[in-house]
This record gives sequence, structure tokens and C-alpha cells, in this order.
Amino acid sequence: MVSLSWYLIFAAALFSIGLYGVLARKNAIAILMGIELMLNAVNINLVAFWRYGDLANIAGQAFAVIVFAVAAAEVAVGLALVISLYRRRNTVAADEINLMKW
Amino acid sequence: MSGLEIIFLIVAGVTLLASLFVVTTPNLVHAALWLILALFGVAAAFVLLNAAFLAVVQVLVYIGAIAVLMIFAIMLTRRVMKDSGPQTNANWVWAALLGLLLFAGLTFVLINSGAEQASLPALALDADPIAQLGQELVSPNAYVIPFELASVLLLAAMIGAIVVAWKK
Amino acid sequence: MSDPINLISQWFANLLLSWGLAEGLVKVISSAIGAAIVATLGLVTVIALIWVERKIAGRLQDRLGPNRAGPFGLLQPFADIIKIFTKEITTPNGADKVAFNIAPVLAMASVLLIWAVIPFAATVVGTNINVGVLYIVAVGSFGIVAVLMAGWSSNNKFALLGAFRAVAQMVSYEIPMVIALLVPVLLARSMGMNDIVAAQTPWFIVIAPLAALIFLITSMAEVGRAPFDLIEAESEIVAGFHTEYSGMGFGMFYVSEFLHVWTVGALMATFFFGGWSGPGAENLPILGIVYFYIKTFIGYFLVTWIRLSLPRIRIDQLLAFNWKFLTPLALVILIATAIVDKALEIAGVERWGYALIMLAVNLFIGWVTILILKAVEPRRKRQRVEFAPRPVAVAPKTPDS
Amino acid sequence: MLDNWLYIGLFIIVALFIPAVAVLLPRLIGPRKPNAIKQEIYECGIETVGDAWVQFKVQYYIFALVFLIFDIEMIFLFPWAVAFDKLPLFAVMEGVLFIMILLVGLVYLWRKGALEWA
Repeated sequence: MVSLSWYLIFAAALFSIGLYGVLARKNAIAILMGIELMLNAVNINLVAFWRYGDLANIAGQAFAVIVFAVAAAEVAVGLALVISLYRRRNTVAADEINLMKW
Repeated sequence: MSGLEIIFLIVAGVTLLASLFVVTTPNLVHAALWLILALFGVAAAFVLLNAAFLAVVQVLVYIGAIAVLMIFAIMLTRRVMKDSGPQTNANWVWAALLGLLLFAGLTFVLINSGAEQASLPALALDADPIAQLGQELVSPNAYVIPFELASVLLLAAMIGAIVVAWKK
Repeated sequence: MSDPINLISQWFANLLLSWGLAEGLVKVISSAIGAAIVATLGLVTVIALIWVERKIAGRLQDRLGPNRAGPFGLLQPFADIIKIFTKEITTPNGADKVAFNIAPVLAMASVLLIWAVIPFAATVVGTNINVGVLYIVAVGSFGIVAVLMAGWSSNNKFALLGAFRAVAQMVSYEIPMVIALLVPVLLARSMGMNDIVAAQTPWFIVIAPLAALIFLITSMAEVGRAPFDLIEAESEIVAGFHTEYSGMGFGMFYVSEFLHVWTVGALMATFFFGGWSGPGAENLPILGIVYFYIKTFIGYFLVTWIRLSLPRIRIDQLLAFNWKFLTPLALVILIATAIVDKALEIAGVERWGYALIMLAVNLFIGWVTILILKAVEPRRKRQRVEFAPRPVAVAPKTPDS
Repeated sequence: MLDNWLYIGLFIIVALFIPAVAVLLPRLIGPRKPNAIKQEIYECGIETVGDAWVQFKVQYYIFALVFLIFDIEMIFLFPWAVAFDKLPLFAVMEGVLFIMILLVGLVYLWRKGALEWA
């Protein structure tokens, strides 16, 4: 039987990879991809807890759907920012975008 | 090993491998294509968890819309793809260490958490999770506020994104 | 039990079990064979369709169509296949080889996969998953990815431009399509394909004609055929995203387009024309298959007819038509259907009264739409450009006159 | 229920396998005589200038973005439509309100001019 911990470890690995992507990548779009991976890991956890918990309690699925909406909003605005930045500053490298630093 | 376990291991393996490529490939379009594979793997995991609705939504939203949006954004900001410099910043070693540490820590906690013993409840034949989801999403006792808020959030995100990306 | 197809599959499963195979393995093998049969059936249909389409096109354009290879040109598709299989596949310079070769495979698979859930008859259905409708839309998104991959990996300006256009068009028309699909789902209270077919008394074309019309238009745009063939507008961007493909690489895009048109017919039949249902189909699945194929062919013929009759529209017209006409209309229909449905349920109106009122609501919305369209953009008087009559030929002036 | 998805999983494999064979087979039986001119990028006979990455209109991105938002909102409505029988009038109105918010978004886009191509 595939037990709950398999799914949780799978999700943890996905989350860690996503975290690495967010921290290590230079390109802002690649960072957004890392965030997507992390959100997906969260969704796996939510659905796994629904499946292995009380099936009548649909909270896990409902929250997963909400996470979809949040992820979509995040990508839409994030990529719009990247495009806007590219147009103004001609770069999408996250470490060169330091206007707000000082 | 049962058939289901083998399928799970294949799905998980492919997903993790694809996501590793996502965060390491220098070519951004390739990263986006690997991302599509990784997201598809997550959809397969949803299927294995009997959440068919979420699986198709995952494919529809992530592969059909978000990945396409990302590829469009990559093409629009494409001059960066030509710079041959490293695609990782100076902290990548620390990032890798942190990622490994996080994974090790989480795995350690999980193994000792007793999740191994969680039983798999049998699916009721007459229960339809989709109908249940539909009822609860618009039920005042459950998720109607998040439901309407999500709508407003998406509207705000759309307006915001268009204002930001719009060229005057 | 007059269902030969299920009988055969059961006999086969029992045979495998008697050989001592494990039950799970038998399930896998029989599922795989079922999948292979359905997929092959789709491809065989395409071979027939290529001939049918060329004949229809020929007749509608006042010519004969293929008539050399075999009787009535019936062997023409086979000649085409042999030719295309023996052509050289070229890969352009600087192309991304892996993505370049995966794209046509993905394009074909995205169309074939739809057939996994289409019910051929009451008991002859690949699988009746409870998310069938969303599954169909989701599978279509692989087609979008395939187009993007093909355009990007070709390393060709026309291909990339064509891919961008294609994707913009496909994603735009997906919105009204999904909204139009919500109407049958709402009427049937289920996303399962077979449940939708079973719920159709009377057919949904009567209850929701506007949704059917929107679905037909948007699916034609998804396929990318005239009048929506900007994707491969040969006078503008060569052949669009598959400019660089030759031989079977191109062949796969071509075949997937043909199969997609046929699939649109099948989906129209399933969602709005009662699928396999018809007199006697409940008890005799073979009859259901016949009904299903007749209905599918009618839908297919309709799409082909429209394709051959209308000119290509411009991209600004294409997008304006979608966002300013189809999408608002679809949303209004959805709202009206939901409210009227609930009101009739509370009032206790059943079947035929219900259908009549729904039809009236649809006709009313359609009428109001036409009124609004007329008010917004009154039909302009056709302008004739008048020229002064001039002689066809003028006698050259002789120097002495 | 997983049996149904087993069929779909196998169908995915079959549906990828058949076209893959069709694409690979001609490489074995077809001719293979590449030359420099044949492999050139097709640009109506003119020699290629620059690379394929020409600059694109931001409009493409806007349409994909609007699609993403509308897509998600439509998906919220599918469970609502499936559960329609069990919904009280209030819940139906919730869904209608949801669609109205979507319409407001569409009207905003229209007024803003984000739906124009030019």
C-alpha cells in the first residue's frame, strides 16, 4: 500500500527543489517557476491529507482549488511585473533589480 | 510491491527529475517544458489520490494556461536568453544546502510522525466528491467567502497585471 | 445481452484468466488492447476522411475531386500515405531537435486522447470518468503546448509568429467554449460523457441551441480551419507553426487536424444531439454506434461545408468576435440557463414544458442579441464605385490625323 | 475508479506510441540526404537575417493572461453546475454573482481597450 508518508516525502522533495530554484536562480521567470513547484508540493499535501483523512470533509480539495486561484493570480501579476521591468530596465535578473534597496 | 506502488514511484521519480531540470537548465524555454512535465506528474499524483477533478484542473490550469503564459513571457523578455553568463546567482551553494537540509529535516520529522500508520479509508461508491465540492463552495456554512473572494482576487490580479504590463 | 463488443472483451478476459494470469495483469492487458483499438479506429477514420473531405471539397467547388487511383479515387489516401512515409524528414539548422520531433507526436496525441472518453453506445465506451467534459478541455491544452513547441523549436520567424498567433487564437476561443460546455453540464448535472448522453430527453440542441452554436463556432476556431485559419494563413506567414516540417512530421499535424474536425462532430453529437441515443439504441448497442456515427458525420459535414464557403477573417476581427461577442453572450446564456432552470425546478415544471420554456428563453436571447447587433453596427448600404464608361480598346492615333 | 484512470493512462501511452512510430519510421525507410541548402531555414527563398527571436507584441501576453484568469473562474463553476440539483436558490445566486464579477472584469477590459488588437 502506498502510505501517506510516501506522498508527504514526495511533496517535501518537490518543495525543497522549488526552494532551491527560488533561491539560486537569477532570472525572475525561473524564480516564478520555482514558486510554482512549491505551490504544487503544498497541493499534493492538501489532497493527500484529504484522501487519508475524513473523506466526508472536503476541506483539502476546497483549499487546493483556492491554491490554484492564488497561484494563477501570482503568476499573472508576477510575469506582468517582469515584462514591465524588462521594458524599463532591459533586464530580468533578480539580483540586478535593486531600485528599492536604498 | 503492488502495481500501485510501482506506478507511484514512477510518477514521483519522473516528477522530481523533471523539477530538478526545471531549476538547473540554463535554457529557460527548456525549463518551461520540463515544468510542464513536472506539473503533469503532479496531476498523475492527484489521480492516484482519487482526486480526478483536481487532476484535470491541474492540467487545464497549469499546463494549458500558466505554462503557456510563462513561455510567452520568456519570449517577450527573450534578450536575456542570449547572455551566456551563469543562470544562477552567487548564493546557489547555500541555496542547495538549504534545500537539502529542509528535505532532510522534513523527511526526518515525517518518518517519526506516524504518518506511516495512517489508514486509507475506502471510497464510498455513492459519494461524488465533485458534487460535494460544488455544494460546499457556495454554502454559507463552508467556503462561500473564499469562493467569492477568489473571484474578486482574480479580478484584481487581472486588472493589476494589465495595468502593469500595458504599454502606453 | 445483445452486445457483441462487451461479450468479446469479457470472453477475452476470461481466456486470459484461464491461462493463469493475475487479475490485475488481465485488467491492464485488456485495457491496453481496448485503448489500442479505439486509437487505431481514430486513425483509420482519418484515412477515410481524407478521401471524403477531398470529394466534398471537389463537389462544392464544382470539380471532381480525386478520381484516378482506384474506383472513385478510393485508393488516393493510401497513395498519399505511401508517399508521405517515404519522404525525407528534414530538420532545419539551429532547430531544437528533441522538441522539434516531440511536437507533432504531442499534437496527434492531444486529439487522439479525446476519444478515450467518447461514448460510442450505451455500453461501448472507453471509460466513463466523472470529469469527462473537463478532461476533454484539459487534453486540448496539450495541443497548445505542441503548437508552441513546434513554433519555437523550428528556429524560424514564420513558425514562431504562427505559433504565437495560433496560441492566442486557441486560448481566446477556449473561454466561450468552456462556458458553452458548462450549459450541458448544468443541464445534465454531471461531467461524465455517458451521463450527459443519458440525460438528453429531449436533445440539448432543443434546450440550449445557442450554447450548441457557440460550441460549434469555438471548436472550429480551436481546430484552426477556415474561416479561422489564420494559424496557417499561407499568404501571410507561409504555413504557420509547421513551416519547417516535412514528411511525416507535417503529416502528423495534418492528420491531427483532420481527426480534430471529426472529433468536433463527435463532441457536437455527444453534447447536443443525444450521442448514441435513438430509437432502439438502449437495447441494441450496435444501433447506437450507427446513430452516433451518422450524427458525427452530419456535424463533420457541417464544419467542412462552412470551411469551404467562408473566407478567412482578419486577426483583429477574430479576437473582437471572440471577446466582444461570443464571451459575453455565453456568459449571459449561462446565467439565464441557471436561473430559469432553478425557477422551473421550484415551480415544478417537467420535461417538455421545461424544454419549451428553455427554448423560448434561448430564442429570446438570440433575438435580443440580433437587435443589439443591429443597433451597434447598422448594415451599411452596399457602395458601388461608379466609373465613367470607357472604351475597351482605343485606336492608335495616326500621325497624320 | 482507478480502473477508469488505468485505461486513460494506457491510452496516453498508446496515443504517444502510435504517432511516435509514425514519425520515426520514415527516418528508417525514407531517404536521408541532407545538404546545407536543404537544411536552411525557410524564409521564402531569401537568406535568413538575424535569428528567429523577433520582438513580439505584448498583446499576446495580455490575451494569455485574460485567458488564465477566466479559465480559473470557469473551473470554479464546474462543481457548482454538477451539484446544481442540491443547491438552494441562495447558492444558485452565489454562482450567478460569481459570473457577474467575471462580466465586470470583461467590461473593464473592454473599456480599457485591452481587447483591441491594434
